[in-house]
Parts: sequence; structure tokens; C-alpha cells
Amino acid sequence: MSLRPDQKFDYRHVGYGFLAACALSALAFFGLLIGAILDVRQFAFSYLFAFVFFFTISLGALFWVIVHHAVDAEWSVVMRRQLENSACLFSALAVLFIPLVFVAPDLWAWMDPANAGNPVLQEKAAYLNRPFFWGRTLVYFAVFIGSAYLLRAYSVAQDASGSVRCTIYNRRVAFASIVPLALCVTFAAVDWLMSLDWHWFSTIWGVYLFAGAALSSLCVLVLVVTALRSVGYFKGLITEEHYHILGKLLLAFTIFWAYIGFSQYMLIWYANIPEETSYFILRNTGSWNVLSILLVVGHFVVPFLLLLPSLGKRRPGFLCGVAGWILAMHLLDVYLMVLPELHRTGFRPSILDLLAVLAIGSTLVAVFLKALGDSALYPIRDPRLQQSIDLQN
Amino acid sequence: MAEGTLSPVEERARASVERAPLVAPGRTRGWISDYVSSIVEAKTPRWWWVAISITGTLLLVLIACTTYLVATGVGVWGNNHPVGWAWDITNFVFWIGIGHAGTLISAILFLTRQKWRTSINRAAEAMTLFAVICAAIYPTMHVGRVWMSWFLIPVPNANGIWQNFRSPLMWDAFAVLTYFLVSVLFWYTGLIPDLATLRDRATTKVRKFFYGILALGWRGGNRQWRHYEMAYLLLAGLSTPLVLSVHSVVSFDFAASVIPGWHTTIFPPYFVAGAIFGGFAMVLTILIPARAVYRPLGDLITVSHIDKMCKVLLFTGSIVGYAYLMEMFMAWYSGNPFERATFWYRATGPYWWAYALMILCNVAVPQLLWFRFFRTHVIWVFVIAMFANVGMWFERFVIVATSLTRDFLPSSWGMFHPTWVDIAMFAGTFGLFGTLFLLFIRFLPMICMFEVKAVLPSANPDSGGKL
Amino acid sequence: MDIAGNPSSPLYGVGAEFASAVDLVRVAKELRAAGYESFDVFSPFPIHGMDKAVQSRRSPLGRIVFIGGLTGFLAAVALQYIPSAVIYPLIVHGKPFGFFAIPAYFPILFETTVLFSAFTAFIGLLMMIGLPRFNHPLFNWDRFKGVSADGFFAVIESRDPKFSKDETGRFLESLGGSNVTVIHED
Amino acid sequence: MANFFPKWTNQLPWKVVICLGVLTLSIAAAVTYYFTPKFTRVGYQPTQPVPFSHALHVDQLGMDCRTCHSFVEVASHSNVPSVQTCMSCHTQIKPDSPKLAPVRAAWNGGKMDGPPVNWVRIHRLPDYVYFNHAAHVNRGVSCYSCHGNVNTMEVVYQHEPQSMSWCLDCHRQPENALRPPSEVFNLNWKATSAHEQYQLGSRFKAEWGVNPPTDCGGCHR
Repeated sequence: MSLRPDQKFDYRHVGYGFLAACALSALAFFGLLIGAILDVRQFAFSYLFAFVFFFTISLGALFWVIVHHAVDAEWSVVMRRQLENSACLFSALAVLFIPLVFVAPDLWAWMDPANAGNPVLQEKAAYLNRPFFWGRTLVYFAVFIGSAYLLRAYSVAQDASGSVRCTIYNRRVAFASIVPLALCVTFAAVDWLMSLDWHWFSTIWGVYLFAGAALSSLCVLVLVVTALRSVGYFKGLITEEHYHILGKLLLAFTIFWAYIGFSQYMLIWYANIPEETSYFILRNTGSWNVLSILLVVGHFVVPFLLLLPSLGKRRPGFLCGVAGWILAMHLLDVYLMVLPELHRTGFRPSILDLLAVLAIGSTLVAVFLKALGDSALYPIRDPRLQQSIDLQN
Repeated sequence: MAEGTLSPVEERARASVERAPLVAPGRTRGWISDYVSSIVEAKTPRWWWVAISITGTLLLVLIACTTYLVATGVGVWGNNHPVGWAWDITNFVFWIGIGHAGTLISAILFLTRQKWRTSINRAAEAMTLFAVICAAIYPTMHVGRVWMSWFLIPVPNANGIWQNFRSPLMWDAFAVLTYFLVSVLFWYTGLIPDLATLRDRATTKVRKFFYGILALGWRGGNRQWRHYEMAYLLLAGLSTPLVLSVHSVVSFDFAASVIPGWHTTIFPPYFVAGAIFGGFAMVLTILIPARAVYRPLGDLITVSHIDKMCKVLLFTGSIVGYAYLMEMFMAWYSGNPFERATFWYRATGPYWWAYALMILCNVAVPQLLWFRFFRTHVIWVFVIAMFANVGMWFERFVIVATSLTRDFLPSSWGMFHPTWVDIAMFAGTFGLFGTLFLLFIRFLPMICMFEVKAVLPSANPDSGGKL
Repeated sequence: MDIAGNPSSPLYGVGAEFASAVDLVRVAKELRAAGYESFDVFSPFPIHGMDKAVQSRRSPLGRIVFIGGLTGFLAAVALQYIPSAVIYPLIVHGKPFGFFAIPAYFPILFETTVLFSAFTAFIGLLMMIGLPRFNHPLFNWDRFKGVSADGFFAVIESRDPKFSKDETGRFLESLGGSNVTVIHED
Repeated sequence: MANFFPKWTNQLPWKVVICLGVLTLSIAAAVTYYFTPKFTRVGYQPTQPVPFSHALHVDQLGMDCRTCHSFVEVASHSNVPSVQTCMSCHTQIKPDSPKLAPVRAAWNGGKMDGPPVNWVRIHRLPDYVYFNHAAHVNRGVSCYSCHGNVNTMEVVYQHEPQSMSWCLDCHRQPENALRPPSEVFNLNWKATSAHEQYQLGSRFKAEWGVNPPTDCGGCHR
């Protein structure tokens, strides 16, 4: 079945953008390689930071697709394909994870044999050991990739066949994915981020990472949808009603992120137990503190106040601005998770931070653009498509 | 595939993506008003008298026990050293948790445009208020000198002292009070148009007078509706973070401390999920019998409604299970010997049975709800909801008791044994809850009539407004 | 035309009954198109799209509640900060009592903001819709009782400049209204 | 069918709101005044078994507080004088006054085994409050600050509320009460102006390191 022009992405719109993204990616990776030779620890931390940032976006997209199917949602049908496309970046992310394998002991100090005698570490050795760690990482990617691909595959299959069964299958995949996804996100957060400092622990950590992921992936969705609209797609399909809902969800998840972040910070601050406060003392000292305060203001106060009135939520341009701002703040959030563990004395920006973001980012953009044209821009034969288009708030 | 030649599988798939109607077909606006109002207007049925004499007796037990407790002192409870918080705080958290579903259904489901909420929100909100009243009894009594509990309210006084606003217990007082007041406003706001219905149908002077006063003179004009809808939306928007905050603040009572098993950062969302879980279980526990007594209610609270509530139950139960897992894992991962010992003690110590019950009722049994069979057979739903009710009480008991019975020093270890006052008061709060609820269904419409009318297919003149 | 209320009392307006929500939206549009200002449409439930039909502005309640919430927020700032940091500064659990104790002040800041906002919303609503008001000319109209069950009504008030008892009544009838009634005060 | 509620009910809500408002305000005002020690304690003037006049003994005869309340400078408790103290003068002066009958009965001719004089206590702090007279008196807090002008009282009454907030007023700003040590027992001493009092008080506060506790444990030990 052939797609109408308004259903299929035309590469003319990006012009040489695809090639530019590839070229930028190659250049940035070359720069990173040099950087890694000069300062391998800086490279390791910068790369993890960039990786986690993009990982959370894909993760959030996968979460939204699963939620869509699990709750049998209506309004999000027209934009679900873009979420599916973002979620499918996991396979690329799995490849992009490989550099971390080579620098692992520089990153995760518990892998360093020099620390093997540490009594705290010995207590945790049953979990924090290399074979188990890499095994878990494989499982995470298997779950993420498997779930994302199945969901997208059935969805695309429906474009061709129009079979409602695909919807049912996807619902089943979504239900089956929820529990593994929740566990994988949590333990990935523990493995990749929390274990950067093996002394520290916090039960809410997985939820915190998830909150940022769900929020930032919505921001990406807003930007992607608006970009596609600006070149003429989704005319009459995605209306200001959809933006209104997206705006409301942005507001809700801004609050959710703040709620989780506050819960974690306040409880650790209040109880003041040394092995827990270390995390925040590091981030609340000196120049890191400036960034921490910026995070609170920028990641919560500013978007909260901007999204509170109902007017802005219905304006695509405004919403894009807010989405871009939140994404920048999410970048800062991830930065503050990772980099203070390297520069314990204070904020020391490195060109590698930027290069890593560029390298992974442009690679993913290229992969995303490729996926964009592979299928229709929205699930054209979804049984709920018409209701989604007719959305009324 | 050509249209018209669908395979049976495809046929079934199509049928299963059809949305179930929110109100059984054939039920009109007039029927809704007539039937729901008739529950209030009819002669008091005999079962009601039987029921209220049971709950009223329990309520008397509560009053007697409370009087005895106030006259004698908190020592009549089983609280001791080291278990200074025992059944009282367990029951407080249990009831306040139940008080979460109502506002959740009214507010969050309203904001997310889940129209199925309309049939169940009124009863659930009433339940919220009654549960919060039951909950508030316990901390008030637990302060010991009840007549001094006004010290919780920041008013200038002859002692020249102020509350410690940095204390979680103070936050609790603010949160619970705010929650109660806002829930009352929300509930009453929702009642106004329905009270007008009762007023307009009233035949006796007494009814005309009382419902007339309560309805405030509502007329149902668009000039009123448009502000009304906005106010309802705002109240919903305010209640949503409020409902999340209340149980978070309750969790801070525990989590802001340094006691192993209490101090853990996942407590706020975990408590909220648990509260929704317990609250939905209680909503089901109440609505399923109500549906059985007033059979035509089954056309408004359909099996599809029950099915959806079960999904919420399953979801929140699983979140609670996730939190149990995280607590256990992090206790081990922390490497902190006290944390590890506490959780090991929880699962294997003298209270292992409470822990096992908690896991069974809150995590294991709700997994049955993955199957449509269990979600759509009300008897099973009722049984599972009962398990959840029991499990949520034990969850709070496990949290309160196991962490306190084992202090850092073995010399200050001790067990908790409830006294007859503990038990009688807990039973008595059920009497209070039941009495209030019975009074509610007798005198107020238990279904939000105007909202159900608004979700009837005939109610929505489709209008434009696309971009 | 029927008469409700006391015919010797002042005239309130003319009302008519309509069959459905769809009708009522149409009627509201027609009345607006005909240049009527002081009229209202009554229904047992809020009708989606009616605000647009009668061209009413968005309810200002949101802004009022925002102000109420802000008042609550500032009240909570004062309530907590002045006693804790000025009148009765105490160091408890080794925490500061001034500005840097913000995390500990936050829950009450939030609760009080919500409390004030909610009361503003409720009281603001009552003010704006003019309730409680127990006596109203409309209650003189017997059929109007149906408004809370399944009736749909439109009432044009006599203070409307275009109002004229007979013509307005006929106009309502021409729109499909039944039981057109002249409503007086009691 | 007419309105069920008559027309005047339309104004009723406002009237009810106003009445409730006035009622609430008056209750609040009444409680703030009548339910506090300012009202319940100040002015308490019981009849004592012996009509002892401080005005006569202190003001006219010029006796020092410490003549009778002899431990006030060294003990936390300021004693009520023993019968012996009274009789050390009253064996000579007015030995037969009928007003002194209860004192003589207690003294019982020097054997001191008679029924004690049941003085009625006026200033009563709760058991959970720790108060040390010596600590206050030796740091420039006059008797006057807590007991008022006892020197001019025919019959002693409570002059200050002695509520917790009243204690804290002084503990937070002792410079408003501190006076030269020589003037502690001079109940008539007064700084010439509030400004002078402040300056003097601040000086003493600094010189003697007066740092009164304002935490709970300061008094509720």
C-alpha cells in the first residue's frame, strides 16, 4: 500500500542535513578519540554524561508508547509513530555504549582492582562485580530494544494491513514490558550512575532518572512534531488541542520531577546520615552549588511558572521554547549526576563534554532521520486515529 | 484484506477495541435523576436499620474507648518503650491512605478526562472525608493531653512559643487539615447541582427546607455553569498535587528520621501508591455491596468501571511491590549493617507473618488482576479488594512495628502487644466510618447525577474548535 | 403564554423549554445573533461548547485563585519565617532556622498555598454565581423544576434592551420552544 | 407555585456571615484577654492569716527585702521568713498585738512547735519550670521586675502575669531590666529614661556576660 505524500516523510526537507549529521558525528567522534588519548577519565565521564542524556530520551519515548498501549489512549495516536521512532534509537544507543566498555574502570571506580580491598565494596561485591554488571547491561538493552522494536513493528504492520489485531498485540507487548522496563530502568540507573560512587545509595534513584526521562522525551516529541508541522506535515491532524495536552503533560511531569527530586533531597538533607549526604554535599559545594541552584530554578520554577497559565500551552511556538529549555535543564541534570564525581573540587567544563553530546546527538539524529522516512509519519490505519484527530479538550 | 471478509480473529479484535458505554444503553437522564434520587427519597429500608445498628454500636464502642483513654491516659494502649508508635499510627496511616482514592478519582481522573470516574466519584469522595475523620482521631489521641492539641495550630499564646515548622509532625497537621478542608470544599462543590435536583423533587417541607438551604439556590444557568466548571477544574487542579502531598508528608513522618526501615528516599511515592491502592480497594469494598443492594446501580457502575478500577489496583499494587523490592535491595546494597539487620528481621523475625501477609495481600494476590476473568467477576474483585485492605493495614503495621521493636541497642529491644482498647478502638473506627457512610447514602445522592448525565452520548453537541 | 409568579409584581423575563442540549446550543446562538444580551440558558449539566455559543468570556476565576494562592504562599512564608527565624529562633536537629532551612519549610508552604487557593476558588465561585440566593423569580415557574432533572430552558430577562414581552415570547416559540412563560417576581 | 423561601432570605447569607465574623472576632478577642495569665493571675490578692504589711515594714521602716527573705541571694528558692524571724522583733515590738496571734501560736514561747502559719502562696510557677532566684538577683534583676512594687503593697498581690511569654520577653532582651547591683533591692529605683535603662542594661549585659537561655531546656530542665 503506497502512502500519500502527507503521510510519508520527504527527505528534501532536510536537504543535506542527513549528511551533515553524519559528518558532524564522524568529526566529533574523531575529536573524542583524541580526547580519550589525552585524558581518558575526562573522556569516560563526558561520554557517560552524553550517553545517559540521550538514553533517557529514548527511554521516555518507550515509556510513553507503552503507556499509550497499556491505557488504550486515544489522543496520542497521531503522534505515536514519532515516539516509536525515538524509542527505536535504542539499538543505536546499544552500539554507542561500546566505548564505555573500554574505559569502564576509569569510570566505575569499583572495577578498579586498587579498590578491591575496600570493606564497603566487599559487602557489595555480590552485585558490583564485572561479569554480573556486563550481563545486566546486556539484559537492559535486550529488554529495551526488544520492547521498542516489537511495538514499532506491529504498529508499522498495521499501516499496511489495517488489522486491529496489531493493536491487540501491541497492548500485550506493552503489558508484558511494564515490569521488565521498570526493573531495567531502576537497575540501569543504579549500575551506570549510582555506582559511580559505590558508597552512596538512594531507593528513589531509579524513579528520579525515570521522571527526567519521561519529561525530556515529551519535550523531544514536542520539538519533533512541531518541526514536522513546520514543513507541512500533520496539517489538520495535530491541532492546538494536542499541544494543549502535551503542555499539560509537560507541566505534570515538571511537577513530578520536582516532587521526586525534592523527596530525595529533603529526606537526605533532613536525616543527615553521612554516607547519604556525601552525594549532595559534593553537589552543594562551591561552583557545583551554583549549578545545583540553577537546576532547581531552571528545571522546576521556570517551566512551572511558564506552563501554569493555559494560554501558552496551546501555542506551538511557546511550547517549543519551553521544551527546548527543559531539555537544556535535563542536560544539566544529567551533567550534575555524572561530572561532579570526576571533578570533586568544582565545576570544570571540558570540550569533551560538548564533543560527546555532539557525537552521540548527531549520530542519533541521523538514525532518527533514517527511521522517519521508513514508515508513515503516523499510524495511518490505527482504529483510534479518527478520535485522536477529533480530539477536544 | 478486502472489507467485509474479516476473519473471526480480526472480528474479535475489532470488538475488543470498542469502547464500553459508560452508562448501560437505554438509561436516560430522567431515569438517572429518578433512580438516584429515589434511593434518598424512598422509605428507609430495613437492611439500613440493621446495618446502622451494627455500625452505631461499634461507634459507641469507639466513643466509650476514647472517653476511657482521655480520662485515663494513653497507657491504656499497648504503646510502650521502644514501640512508642504502634496501632494508633498504624491505623492513622491506614485510614488516611484510604482517604486518598476519593480525591484521586475526582481530581486526577477529572484532569485526565477519564469520564468513567463520574459514576464512582461521589461515593469515593464521601469515603475520603469519612476516612480522614477516622484517621484524625488517632494522632489527636496520641498527643496524650487531647485538650492541649490546639498547640498544633499557630496562634499567638501566653507561652510566647511557636510551633516547630520544620518538624514533619507539624507538616502532617497542616497537610491533613488542608486535605480535609479542601476535600470538603471539593465534595460540596460537586454536590450543589445534585442537591438542587433533590430540592426540586422534594415534596415535604423538611426536605424542601434542608435541600433548599444546601443547594444554595442553584439554578443551572450557563452563567453559573461556566464559573462552576472553572471552579471545579481549579479545585481538581489543586487537589491533585494536594492528594500526592498528603501521603508524602505522612511518609516524611517516618522517612525524615534516621531509623532503619523508615529512612528511605522512596517513601513518598511509595506511600502515595500504597494509599491509592488501599483507597481503591476500599472503594471497591463499598461499591460492590452497594451495587448488590441497589441493583440498577449496576447500569451506572458497570463491569467496565470495576474492570478499570481493578487495573488501577493492579498498577498501584505493583508499584508497592516495586517499592518493597527496592527497599530490600537498597538495604542490602547500602552495606549498612543496621539497615540489613532491620530488613532481615522484618522478613524473618517474630513479625515475619505480618510481612508475609503484606506481601501476599498487596503484591501476590493483586497479580490475579492481570486476568480479565478476575477483573470482571465482582465476587473475585471483592475478595481481592478485601485482601488489599488487609494487606495495607499490615503494611503500615510492619513499617511501624518492626522498625521500632528493634532499636540500635539490643538492650532496648521489645515487642508490641495490643490491648483490648487498641482493638476496640480500631473496630470502633470502622463503626464511625460505616455510620457516616450509611448516613451519606441515606441523605445524599451517592452518584454524581449531573456528571453522569453529561457523559451520556446525547449530552454532547459536537462543536468545532480545531486549529 | 403562561404566567408564573405574581402578575402584579415586577416582570422578570420570558422563558421557554427546549428539547435537548443540541437545541439549547442552537437557541443560544440564535439569541445571540438576534442581539439579545441579558439571557441565560439552563441545563441539568454543563454543555460542552455552550460558552462559545453564548460568547461568554473565559471565567476569570483562574486569575483570582492565583492571587489567593499567592496570598497563601506569602502568608505561609510569613507564618513560618517570622516565628522560626525572628521571634523564636531555635536550632533543632542541628538545622539552620533561617533561609537555608527551605526544604523543611516547603511542605507547609505548599499546603497553605493550596488551602488558600481552594477557599478562594470556592468563595470566588459563590460570589461570581451570586449564591447563596434562596429566592429567585425563576423558582416561581413550576416547569423550571425540570432543569435539575432533564429539562433545558432559555430565559430572556426583561432588563434586556430588546425585550418586549410578546415579541420575545414569539421569538422563543419560533426557535422551537415550548411552554413559553412570562415570569414575574413573587 | 411560589418560591419556597421568602424574599428576605436572599439577604440572610450576608447577615449570617457578618454575625459569624463578629462572633469569631469577639471570641478570639475574649480568649486572648480573659484566658491568659494577664487576666487570670494578675491582681491575685488572697487574705493572709496575718495582715502583714510590706508598705509598713519596707517603705516606712526601711527594712531590706533580705532581712526576711534571707536566702534570696544564695539559693534558688527565696524563702518565706520563719516564725523565728518575725519574733526576733515582735517579742519586743507589739508583742501582744492580736493580729500576730497565729505567729505567736506557731512560736509557742520559743519552742516553735505550734501550728505553722498558713501563708497563702501567690507567685506559683509550675513544677516543670526551673527558676533560680540567686541567679537573677545577683545579675542585676531586681525584685521589682517580677514582683512589682511590693514595698508599697499593704497586702501583696500578683503584679506580673509570669506567663512563659512574659519570661521570654526579658530573656530575649534583658537590657530592658538589668540595673546596677546596688539597686537590685531598691524597689523604687528607676532609670531616668528608657534610653538610659537601655544603655545601662546593655552595658551590664556585656560586662557580666548575661546570656539568658531561650531554648526549652533553659527552664524546662
